[in-house]
Formats: sequence, C-alpha cells, structure tokens
Amino acid sequence: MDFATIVEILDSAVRLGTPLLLACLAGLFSERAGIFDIGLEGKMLMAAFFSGAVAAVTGNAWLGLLAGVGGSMSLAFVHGLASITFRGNQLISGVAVNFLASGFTVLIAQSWFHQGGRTPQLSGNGRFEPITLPGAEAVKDVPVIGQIYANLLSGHSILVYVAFAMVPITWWVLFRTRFGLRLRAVGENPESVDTAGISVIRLRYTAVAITGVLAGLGGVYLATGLAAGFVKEMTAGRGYIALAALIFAKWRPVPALGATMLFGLLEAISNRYPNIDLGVITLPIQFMQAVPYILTVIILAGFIGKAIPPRAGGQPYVKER
Amino acid sequence: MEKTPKWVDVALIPVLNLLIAFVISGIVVLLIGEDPVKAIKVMVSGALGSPYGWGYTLYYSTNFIFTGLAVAVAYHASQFNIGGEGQATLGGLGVALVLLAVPWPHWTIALVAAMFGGALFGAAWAAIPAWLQAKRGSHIVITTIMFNFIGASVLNYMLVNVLRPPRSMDPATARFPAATHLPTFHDIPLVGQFFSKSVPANVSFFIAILACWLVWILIWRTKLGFEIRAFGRSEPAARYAGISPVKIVMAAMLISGGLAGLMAINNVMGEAHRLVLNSVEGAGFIGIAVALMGRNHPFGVFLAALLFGFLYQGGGELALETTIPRELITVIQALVILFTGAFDNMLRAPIESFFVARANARKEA
Amino acid sequence: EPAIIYDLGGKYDKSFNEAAFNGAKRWADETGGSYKELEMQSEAQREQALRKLAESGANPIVMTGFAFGDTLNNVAPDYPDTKFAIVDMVVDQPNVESIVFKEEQGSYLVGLMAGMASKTGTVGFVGGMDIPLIRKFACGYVQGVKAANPDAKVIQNMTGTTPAAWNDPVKGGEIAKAQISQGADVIYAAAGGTGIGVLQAAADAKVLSIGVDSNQNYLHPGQVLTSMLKRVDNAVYDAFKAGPDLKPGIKVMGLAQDGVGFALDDDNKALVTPEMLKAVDQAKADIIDGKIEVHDYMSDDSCPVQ
Amino acid sequence: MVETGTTEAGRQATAALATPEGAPAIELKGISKAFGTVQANKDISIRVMPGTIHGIIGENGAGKSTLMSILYGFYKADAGEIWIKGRHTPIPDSEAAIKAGIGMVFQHFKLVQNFTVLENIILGVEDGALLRPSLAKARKELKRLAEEYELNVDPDETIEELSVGHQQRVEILKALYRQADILILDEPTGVLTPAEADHLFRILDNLRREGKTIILITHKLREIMEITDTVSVMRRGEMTATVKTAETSPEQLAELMVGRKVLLNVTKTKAEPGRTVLEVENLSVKDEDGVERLKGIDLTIRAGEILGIAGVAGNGQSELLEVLGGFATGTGTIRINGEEIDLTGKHSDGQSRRRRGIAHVPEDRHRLGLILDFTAWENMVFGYHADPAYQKNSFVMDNAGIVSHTAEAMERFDVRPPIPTLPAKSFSGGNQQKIVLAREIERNPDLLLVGQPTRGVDIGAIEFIHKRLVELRDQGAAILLVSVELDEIRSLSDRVAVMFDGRIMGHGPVESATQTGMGCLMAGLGGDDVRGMDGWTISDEAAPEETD
Ligand SMILES: Nc1ncnc2c1ncn2[C@@H]1O[C@H](COP(=O)(O)OP(=O)(O)OP(=O)(O)O)[C@@H](O)[C@H]1O
Ligand SMILES: Nc1ncnc2c1ncn2[C@@H]1O[C@H](COP(=O)(O)OP(=O)(O)OP(=O)(O)O)[C@@H](O)[C@H]1O
Ligand SMILES: [Mg+2]
Ligand SMILES: [Mg+2]
Repeated sequence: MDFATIVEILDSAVRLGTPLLLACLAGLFSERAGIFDIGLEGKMLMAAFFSGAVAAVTGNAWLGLLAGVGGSMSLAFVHGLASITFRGNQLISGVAVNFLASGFTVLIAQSWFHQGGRTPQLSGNGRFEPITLPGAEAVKDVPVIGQIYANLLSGHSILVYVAFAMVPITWWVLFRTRFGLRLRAVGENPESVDTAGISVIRLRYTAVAITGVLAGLGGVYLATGLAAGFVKEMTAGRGYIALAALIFAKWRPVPALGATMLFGLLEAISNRYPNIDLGVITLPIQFMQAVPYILTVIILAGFIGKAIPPRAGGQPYVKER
Repeated sequence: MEKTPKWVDVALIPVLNLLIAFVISGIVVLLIGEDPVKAIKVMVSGALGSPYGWGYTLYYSTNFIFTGLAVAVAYHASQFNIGGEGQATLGGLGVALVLLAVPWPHWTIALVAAMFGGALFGAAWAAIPAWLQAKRGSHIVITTIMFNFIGASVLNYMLVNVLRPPRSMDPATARFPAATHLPTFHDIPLVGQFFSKSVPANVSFFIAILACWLVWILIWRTKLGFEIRAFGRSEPAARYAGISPVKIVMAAMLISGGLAGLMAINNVMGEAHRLVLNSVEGAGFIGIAVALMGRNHPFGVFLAALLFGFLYQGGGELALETTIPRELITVIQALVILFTGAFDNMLRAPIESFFVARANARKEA
Repeated sequence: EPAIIYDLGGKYDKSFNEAAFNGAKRWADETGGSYKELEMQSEAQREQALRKLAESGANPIVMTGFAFGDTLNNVAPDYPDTKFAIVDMVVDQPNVESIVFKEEQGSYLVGLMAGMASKTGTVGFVGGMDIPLIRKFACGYVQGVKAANPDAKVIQNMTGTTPAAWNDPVKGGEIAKAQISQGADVIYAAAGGTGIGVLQAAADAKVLSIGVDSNQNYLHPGQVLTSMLKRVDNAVYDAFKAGPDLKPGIKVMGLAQDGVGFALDDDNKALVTPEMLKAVDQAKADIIDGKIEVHDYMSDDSCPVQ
Repeated sequence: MVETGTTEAGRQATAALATPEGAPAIELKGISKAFGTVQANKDISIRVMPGTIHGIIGENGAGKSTLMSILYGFYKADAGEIWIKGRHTPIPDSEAAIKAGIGMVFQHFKLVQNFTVLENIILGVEDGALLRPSLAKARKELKRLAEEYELNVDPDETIEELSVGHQQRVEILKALYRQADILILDEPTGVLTPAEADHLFRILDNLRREGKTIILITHKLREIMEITDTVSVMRRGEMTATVKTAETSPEQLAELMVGRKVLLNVTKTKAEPGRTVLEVENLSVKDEDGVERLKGIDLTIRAGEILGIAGVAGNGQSELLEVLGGFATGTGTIRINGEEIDLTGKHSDGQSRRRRGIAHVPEDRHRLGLILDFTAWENMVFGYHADPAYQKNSFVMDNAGIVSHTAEAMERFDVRPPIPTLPAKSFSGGNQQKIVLAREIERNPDLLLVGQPTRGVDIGAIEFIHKRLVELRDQGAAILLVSVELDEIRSLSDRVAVMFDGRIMGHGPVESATQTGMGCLMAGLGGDDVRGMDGWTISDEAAPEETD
C-alpha cells in the first residue's frame, strides 16, 4: 500500500466521518445536558430531505441548508417537548422521531416531486462544492506534506471544515464558557442548576436546539455535499453509529473526533477492500460490512475502557412526584 | 396519591392519545392533498370489511403480538429491547434451518420443532447484548440496534451463499416441504368457510394468543416473573432480596428474544413457506409501539397488535387503492408512539390533577 | 384491461420498476387504453395484490421482480382464464409468461465499451447487494471488459446487506471515489438509488460511468458513457399489447430480441467513438449469432472471470 | 460542648425578639403546599428576626424541608406570601431567593459531583460568559471566606473526592459567596461527627454575630437547646408552636412534636444471652471504587441479645448490614450458628442468607426494603418469594394464599389500612416500616439485622416497633441493631459497639456507656471520657488524645 493510497483512504474516511462527527457532536450537546437522543438518525434524515428539496427548488445550497437545519430543529423541538416539558421517556421519544422522519420525508417528497420519495438531482449551486485550499494545486506533487495538504486537507466541502472547526469550538464552549459549565451541570445534577437560580428547562431546550442544528448540518452534508439530492432512508443508520461513537468518546469532543473518524475509516477500508483475503479464509463482504457494528459492540463491551454517561442522563427532571 | 381510577389509566388516556395521533395523521393526509375521510373508509373496509381483510389483519397482528410481547417482557425487567427486528430475523433463520433439515412427517411436529428453532435463534441473538448489559453495563439499546445490523449481514450471507438453492435467482431458501405448511384460517373447520384460501392468517395466531396467556402467567404468577418485575421496578431492592441482576437480565432478554424469534412461525413458516431477505419488514420495531400502547400487559399487547394489524392491512389497502404512499403508515405509527409513549404526560398530568382535586374536594366535604 | 404490479422498490425507482411503468404508459398513450397498477407494500401482500387484480378481471397481469415467482406459482392455477407475465423469473404454469432478460449480454456490451473507453485499464462495478441477480450483471460486464482488454482490471463492490443498500447514494459515491482512486475511469452501477451517487461521484471526478436498466445518460450529459438497457418497458408493452392472447411460456429477452442493449443518444454521442461503436455492433452480432457465448452466472452459480 | 458565650449572644437576640424594633428578616404568611393528595404544609406562618438563629423541629415528613424549599423558591407554594426584611417578596424560583439574599444548604446537597469546588461555587453567579475571570475571582474570594469563617476546602478538588463534612462546607461557602444574609440549613448535623458539628455551630454563631439570620432544621433537641434563639415545632404539615428557646425544655418540645408525652425508654428485662449465633472475624468490604469501607471488623452476637451499633452515618454501618445481608461482597469470616458462610457473592445471596435464618430490615426501606409499586402482599413475601410455602405447584406461586397470609400479618402488626392489595406507596412511612418488619420478624429468624428501624416513623409506631424487637429478643433471636439515634441504641441494646471509619472503636455493656464517651468514640477519639466506661473494650485505633 503506497502513501497515495493511504491518503486516499483517509480522504474518504474524512468524508464518511464528517456526517458522523456532526451528529456525534449534536448528540454530545444533548446528552451532556442530560437528554438522551437516539433520534439523531431521524433528525439527519429530515435535514437531508429539506435541504435536498429546497436546494432543488431554489437552486441554492445555502437556502437548502437553512431549510434542512429547520427540519432537523423541528424534530429536536418535538424531542424537547417530550423529554423536557412532558417528562416522557427519552428513548421512546427518540424512536418516534426516527419513525416520524422516515415516514414524513417520503410522504412529502412524493406529494411534492412525484419521484418516488426522492428529490430532483442537484447540480451547480444547489450543492456544496469542494473547496480547494490556497496553494493546493501548487504543492500537490511535494511528497508527503504536499500530498496530505492537497489531497487530504484540501478539496472538501465547506461543511467538512465547519464540522472540524466544531470540535475545538465545542470543547471551548463546554469547558471554557459559562454556558458550558451550566450545560454540563444540568446533565450531571439538574437540582444543582435549579437551586443556583438557573432555569433547567431553558438550558435543556437550548442544548436540544443546538443538537438540532448540528444534526441538521450532518443531514445537509449528506444530501447536498456528498450526494446530490435526497433519497429515502439515505442516512442508512449513520445516526446510530454516531451515537455509538459518542459513547466510545465518553461524551467528550476531541475523542468524538477520533471515534467518528475511526468509523469513517472502517467504512472507507471496507469500501476499498470488500473482501479481505487472510490466506486461510476470505472474509466475505457481508462480514466486512458488519465490521463497524461489531466493533461498536466490542467497544461498548468496555474492553477499551468504561464509559460513564452524564449522571442525570435519560431521566426527566421531576421535582414533585 | 393513587386517586385516579384505574379505567382512566388503562383506557381513557390511551384512547385519547390515540385519537390525537389519528387526528394529526388526518391533517397530514389533508396536507398532501388527499381526503382523510375517504382514507379512513378505505382503511376500515380494507382491513375489517371482509373475512378476507380480517385474514390479513390477523396475520399482521400475529407478528405484532410476538414482537410486542418480546418488548413487554424485557420492559418488565426495565430493559429496552430495540433488537426485536434482528431477533426475529434470526428466528426466521432458525425456523428455516429446522424445516429444511428434516423431512417432517406432519405440520404439528414440524411446528413444535420450528418453534424451538425460532425461539432458540431469537434468544441467542438477544443473549450477547443481554450478557454485555448484565456483566459489563453496555447500553442495551445501542447493542441491540447494532445486532439488528449484524443480523441483516448474517442473513444476507446465509441466504446468498449457503441456503439459496443452486441457480436460483432469489436470495431465499428453498420452499419448505408441503407437509410443513401450517393450516390457514381457511383450513380450520367451522370458520374456514368464511375465509378464502389465500388469507395468510394461520394457526400461529392461536399460538400467539397462547403466548399472551403464558407471558401473563410468567409475569404475574411465577417466581421468575415476580423477580423480573421486582428487578424492573427497583434494582437495589432486588439485590437486597437476593435477586441476581445478571440472572434476571439474561432471563428476561432470552425470553424476549425467544418471543421475537417465534414470530417466524407466522411469517416464514405460515405465510412465505421459505425464508427471504427482510422477511421481518419492521415488525420488530412495531413491537415497541405495540408494547407501549398495550402498557406492557399481554392483553393490552393483544389489543394493540390488533390495532396495528388493522393499520397495516388498512394502510396497505390505502396504498393499493389510492395514491397515498405507504409511508403514511410509518407516520401514523410514529405519531402513535409519540403520543401514547413520549407525550403521555401531556394528557395524564392534567387528567390526574383533575382527579386529585376531586379526591381532595371529597375529603374536605 | 391489463394490469401491472411493481415490486417493493416502487414505480419511480429510476431503474427497473420505472422502466416497467414507462412501458405501460407507452401502451396507454399509443392505444388510448387504460390499465390498473399496484405498488407492493409488504411481502405478505404479494399474493393479496395478485388475487385482487385477478379477481377484478384484469388480464393480463404483469409483475416485475423475481420475488413474485414463488407466489405466482401458487396463485396462477387458481385463475386459469387469466394470463400472467412475470419479469426476471421462470414460473412453470400453463397461463404464465416468464420473461427473462439476458442481462449478461447487455452487460457484456457495456463492459466492452468500458474496456475500450478506459485509459487506465481499470474499470469499476458497483452492485447494490450481494445477490445472484447482481452477480449476473457483474459477470457479463467483466467478460465484456476482458474481451476489450484482457489485461484490464475490474474492481467490484457491493453496497450493503440491508434494504438501505439500494438507497445509499452517499456510500455509492464513496465507493465510486475509492474505485476512481484505484485507477478506475469507467464505473458501472447496478445498485438502484445507490447508483445515482455512483454516477454523481464519477461525474464530479470527471470519469465515465455507466447507468443501468433505464437510459440514465441524461443524468450527467457527456459523462455517462452509456446505459445498459434492460427493456422491461418493451416487455410490459408487448404483454399489454398481446392482451388476453399473451403466449405462455418462457420469453427470453436477449440482444436478439432487443430485450437488452445499450443506450446511444445525444447525451453520450460524443463519448462513443466510431471504433467503439463498431466493436459493440460486431459483438452484438456475434452474440446473436452465437459466435460469442456470454457466460450466464445463473447457469452454474459461478463466473469464469473476475 | 458549646461555650457559654454562644448562649450569651443568644440571650441578647432573644431580648431583641421580645421588643421588635424593625421588621423581621423573614416572614411567611399562610403558606400551604400539597403534593398530590399529601398536604405537606398547611397554612403556615412564621417570623424570624434578623441576627437570630431559628430552629425548626418536627418528625420526619412533618413538612420542614418543604417549607424551607418554598422559601428558597425550589417549590412553589399553593398559597401564602413571603416577606423578606419587611417587604413582600414573591419567590417564584431560586434565582429570586438568591437575589433576596437567601442561601440554603439542603438535606441532600445540590452539588455537581464531578465539578471542582470552585466550579460549584460559581455555578449560576458567573461574572461573564467566560469562565476564566470568574474562576480567578472566586478563588480569591474563597480564600478570604475560608480564613474568615474557618471553612477550609481545596478549591480544585472535585466534590466526589470530598468527605460529606467538606461537601457541606462547600454548600455553606456557596451561600456566603452569593452574599446571603439569610442562611437555611436543613439537618446539617445528621452527617457530621460531633466534633464537626461543634465546628459548624461555632461558624453559625459567628454568622449570627455578624447579623445574619439563620434557620436551622434538626431532629436533635440538644442542638436546638444549645444554639437557637427561637424554635418552631411542626407536626403533620402544621406549625404547632413557636417559642423562645430560653423558655422551653426538651420535654416540652418533644411533646409539641408528637402531640403527647413521650416515653423514650423501653421497658425490658435483662438479657439472658444463649449460644453464639453470629461470629464475625476480620471482615472487610471494599466499595465499587475500591475504597475500603469496612476495615477488619470482629464481633459476636448471642441468642437473646441485642447488639447496638452506634456511629455517625457513613462510617461503615451500611456496609456491615449489606455484607451480612448477602448483597455486598467482602473478605474475612462470618459464621452463623457455627457454620461459615460465603462472602464472595458466588455461592450465596440474599435468599440463601434468608434460608439460613438471617432476616434483614434494611436502613433505607424505600430504596431497598420495599418495591413501592408492588402491592402489600407482594411486598410481604419479597425476598422470601421462593419459599416453598408460597408456591401452589412447581410452576406458579400461590397468590391467593399469600394474600390471606398477608391480611393476617397486617392485622397482627396493626398495619393501617389492612388491605393486602394496596400498593406499598399508598401506605404511610410508619406503616410501610411495619410491613417490612412483619415480613422479617414473622419468620422467627435466628439473626435479625435491623437498620434505622424507626427512621421516619411516628412515635406510636416507634413504641410498637421497639416492643416487637424486644419480644423477638426474648424469644431467643440475636439482633444486630444499627441506628444513628443514640437514644434508640441506648434504650434497646444490651451491648453497644461504636463504629468509626469502618472500624469498631469500642464495645461494651450499655449500662456503663456514657453519652460523652460514646460521642468521643464516634469521632474516633479515645481519652478519659472513654476510658471511664466500665467493661468496655477500646480499640487501639481510637486516638488517645482528644484533638480537633
Ligand atoms: N471537566 C473539564 N473541565 C475543564 N477542562 C477539561 C475538562 N475535561 C477535559 N478538559 C480539558 O479539555 C481538553 C480536551 O478534553 P476532552 O474531554 O476532549 O479530552 P481529554 O483531555 O482526553 O479528557 P480527560 O483528560 O479529561 O480524560 C483537555 O485539555 C482537558 O484538560
Ligand atoms: N417532591 C415531593 N413530591 C411529593 N411529595 C413530597 C415531595 N417532597 C416531600 N413530599 C412529601 O411531603 C411531606 C413532607 O415532606 P418533607 O420533606 O417536607 O418532610 P421533612 O419534615 O423535611 O421530613 P424529614 O425529617 O424526613 O426531612 C412528606 O409526606 C413527603 O412524603
Ligand atoms: Mg476530559
Ligand atoms: Mg427534610
């Protein structure tokens, strides 16, 4: 395997890992605030649809982005309503959100575009095109450094850079700002926040809204960055993988980057090497395709360190029984 | 505290929630430019208007009873089993292997063996997530989701590379021998005359009812059920009482997986007579909604499964007869889960405080 | 009144079912007649849909997809006066016409073109799921490529194992990129909705792609080398036209019957060189004559070339 | 233990109360609050003058915490008004309370476990959107407060690494940092050693001198008498009286609390201990984090005697009960009736312990002893559900039989209402405790483990429970009694052992145990008071000198 191949695989890992990263950071905000969210998948799907649809109609990817994020946030609001206001079961709400997105997108797509639950193909300004970083062309033949710069770092859509920038920003917000302090506190012990004179409800809704935005960006990237339009169920389980990555990362932003990129890398590798011949036995394609899921289970089994979720996670804040 | 009458809890609130879900679904139908009244008519007549409709409705209900019971049993041990889909998939594999391996002389014997195979494979697929939860605290929600994906890969491999008859186009097993075909409603004496030959509802329906009864016995009459419920309500108390968390999580999840796996006697053995890819078609997930609606009680699960059977058959007819896409059913299903599950307190809180206020007023008087 | 049942992919799947729909529409437009259509909702409904149409008096009833085979085998004897046609599967009943396509032949032709168009000597194949039908496509394609260039390398990928495999353009695009980075400069996609992502990624990377089932050249004019046509539309049109007189038995739709082929239109005219055209026309003639025998994966569940 | 100076200041403040000049610091008018059908506060009015310490006493569940939580804006009152410093001040949330200068140390601390002290202090009163300046400022301020009030804590330590006493300091610092001049403390001494409690009272006294107003909730009449200026008594959600501390007596307060004269002494004959039932040697227990909670305990209990374990909560008593009851693992040896039992958890659990005749009334009946959603009859067999007597056949349990058995047991233990099908959560605390006791006692165990048998139980039930325990002893059972109430230990036990920091500091006959001696042992101290107790064996671990 030469260096160029490694760079190509890593490049693919970055693209495949980016939606996972956005969704994972989305989940991080929510779960750090004590709201479990298995509805990331649905939020991404909703965003993918609305961004694809609006970008197709207007021909403008940015309008698509707004619409996509709006779609995702509306589901985030539903989840917030269920888990914050009505103190319902957060897992159940997440399941409902996923179903809602999977039915709703196709239903609307069909009655809007009559293309079998698909949006029209995007082109031109309807998509987020790759950005070539300055000087990338010039250095692309410089061994190693130039190759990395031109082929790995350069040439992604704006949303990839946004996603990567979100990692330090998330870290900074979480650990260096007042909002972050309160957010982490409300996920650990909402009573401490309440008795400190801060509204638990407002804080948690804010967190859920941020989740909506980030998950939305993930979906937008799928439909308008990676693909060129919406296809039903196009998230294909990525929301669940992001969730697994979040646990793997122990709810921390920098490890979240590592975890999502690892999953991206695994998928990139299985795309590149559909069958792995081990000499004695050839691993079938079905095995390679299951590897990310198997790995997730192994990670969750705690052989790579035990993850302690935010203490108040998953429980509605109930003062009076 | 317990001042709300029981009927409010088990009947009024669920029915109201259901109503809201349906009203919103109606609005969605309006939004996509269709006629909700006509939609309801098509659904009702398609699902309940004829023995033929009933034959399908009860077939789907049978699937949902099994998966609903699966979710309910795990839920009593406070385990949220989202893996019904994968467990039912593997159950199908178990049933197929059993039926293809031996030339069964009669369907009754085949059925017993197939039930064993389906339950065993379903339980096995639940065992690893259960063990990881019990021993290592791995979140069972995530692990069971992962096992759904892994299950799909296993089935794909088995069907394409192992079980597919040579030169068959279909990634499916061979047809099971005729001797193993279960009697459908048409073949049952007395009622058979009402049902046409083609209805898929079969004797599995009665097995499902039997399963409801057995689950009821298990949960409310046996030591194990007692322990499962105790553990589900309070893990520390269960430990105090000498109830082993590992044992209970394993037992509840194995039973849960087994029930999900049993579903295969209906769809694989009873209907398709062979195992195809994606034979479960989401029934595992619907089980969640069914258990929620049925308040995790076998009788409630039975009623809710009938409701979802109706939704499925009615919704299918709807898509066959109108231009409303089948995804409408998914939306209705989502709304039902949302309102009867996650938004439950929306109505419950005001209704309960109404009854509390009434109780307090009576006390004053 | 004839009727058609689409398989679970739905009638707007941009490939197989949509082709069937186009055939039905063409018949309706030309004759002014009307027809019934149903979209499958679930596995258990197959029988339901069939019987429903049969009982409504529809004749003939056409269905798309091998998955109907088993059901039709059961249902057909109950309606001896109704004619059925099934695409992609052989059902041995006196009132059933089984329409099977020689996809390997069409794939051979596009493979030949791919082999000739490729400058790198490496081409790609993206299939939706690892199932026999897709292996059949792949095998014909590889044979064609090797015929053009015996040293050519064919990179093959399948998308997944769940139904999502047919609807994951993101993964399709990524697989295409991986193949491109390994040198593939022509990629053939036989993966439903996933293929859209493959064609897109190829167009983005300025390499050629090959569409499937319907003519997909228009998706990226000047970038799609050709499309392997599977004339399900013709099959449906013919069946509708024959009406109740539909002839039972096996109807093979190969190159000879114009059942498969490749698309040539304004969108890809510039890409297809005269030599290429000559070569495929020659190959087509040879296949029809039997001078070239394209191996069918289904005949022995294996493919002689990789 | 409190110097006379304190009471001196108290007298002055009381004098101020007699001739009120200026408005009260706090005035509550007609506060009512219901949780569902439970009326936690009924039309409560109270005035507290500035610069005084006001005590509130009352039985468990009387509504003390609820009232204070309303004052702090944690709960919203159904009716009533709050006046602060003479002004009507609605307090809809804690933010308003903090603004009004109120700080509260809750019974259950409201700290974020994995945050540092500093982070907990600034939570909610950060100076700006960025943390760094806030943290720096808080660090300086904290140093000042620490010096001024002798409230030393490491600002960079995380809460989970602090002892409860230090956690409480953080809570007090939180209030002071917010410049509270009204401080509410809800049962602050329940978790403290006597020395720590003394320290706390010195701080409170300082605060009073500065003119701050303090409300102190406690169950301990001694503390009320020592430090407060005025005291209010609550019973069943109502305020039954407010009196000046100087003008009342513990006896009077006790009577006000329960509504009749209280006899805290149990009449019992001298124990006639028989054979040895329980022998414990070198028993150690580690918690999940690997911290040693029990550090080599030795003890024996004989048939027909009650061994009382005294100690401040959290010194290993819970772990002792848990490991004996079979749901914690440990090392060492335990013999019951001469037979050794497994401590690894591999070959035994709560059920096998029960089969060996060990019954267990857990400390925390809500969390452990009962399943609140289960019915009374289900709870009546909880833990014994596998007993063959409760099975109808090899498949199903004999539910009908259990119901009728429960009805009888409820009758015998005077559980009200005696309806077996009612869920446990519908019973009052005392009746819940009786259900647990009935379940454990009715089987005539060889060894009964009891933790805090009368916690949260009304005085009538206390007498009943005490009588039952003595009866069981007289029938020849060995009883291990753990209680944080020294009075309960003294009146029930035949022998007493005092635990501190996972060890037994000393044990001996109850007759010669003195209040001060036991207090010293509870703080891990030896000294003259301890050595003066006849017949007591004192551990080498007990520090010989009384130090602070
Ligand atoms: N609770 C916290 N408060 C303040 N800073 C923190 C906190 N947790 C982590 N950090 C800082 O954040 C940075 C990265 O944090 P992150 O949690 O992503 O990974 P980490 O450093 O590996 O975590 P850790 O060191 O806590 O295991 C590190 O510099 C770390 O010191
Ligand atoms: N959040 C709540 N929801 C419902 N009921 C409550 C709640 N908090 C307290 N109660 C009930 O209100 C009553 C008064 O409780 P409160 O905590 O005020 O008592 P307390 O006097 O502080 O008792 P303790 O001495 O045990 O602390 C009790 O019956 C209790 O069960
Ligand atoms: Mg960290
Ligand atoms: Mg209290």
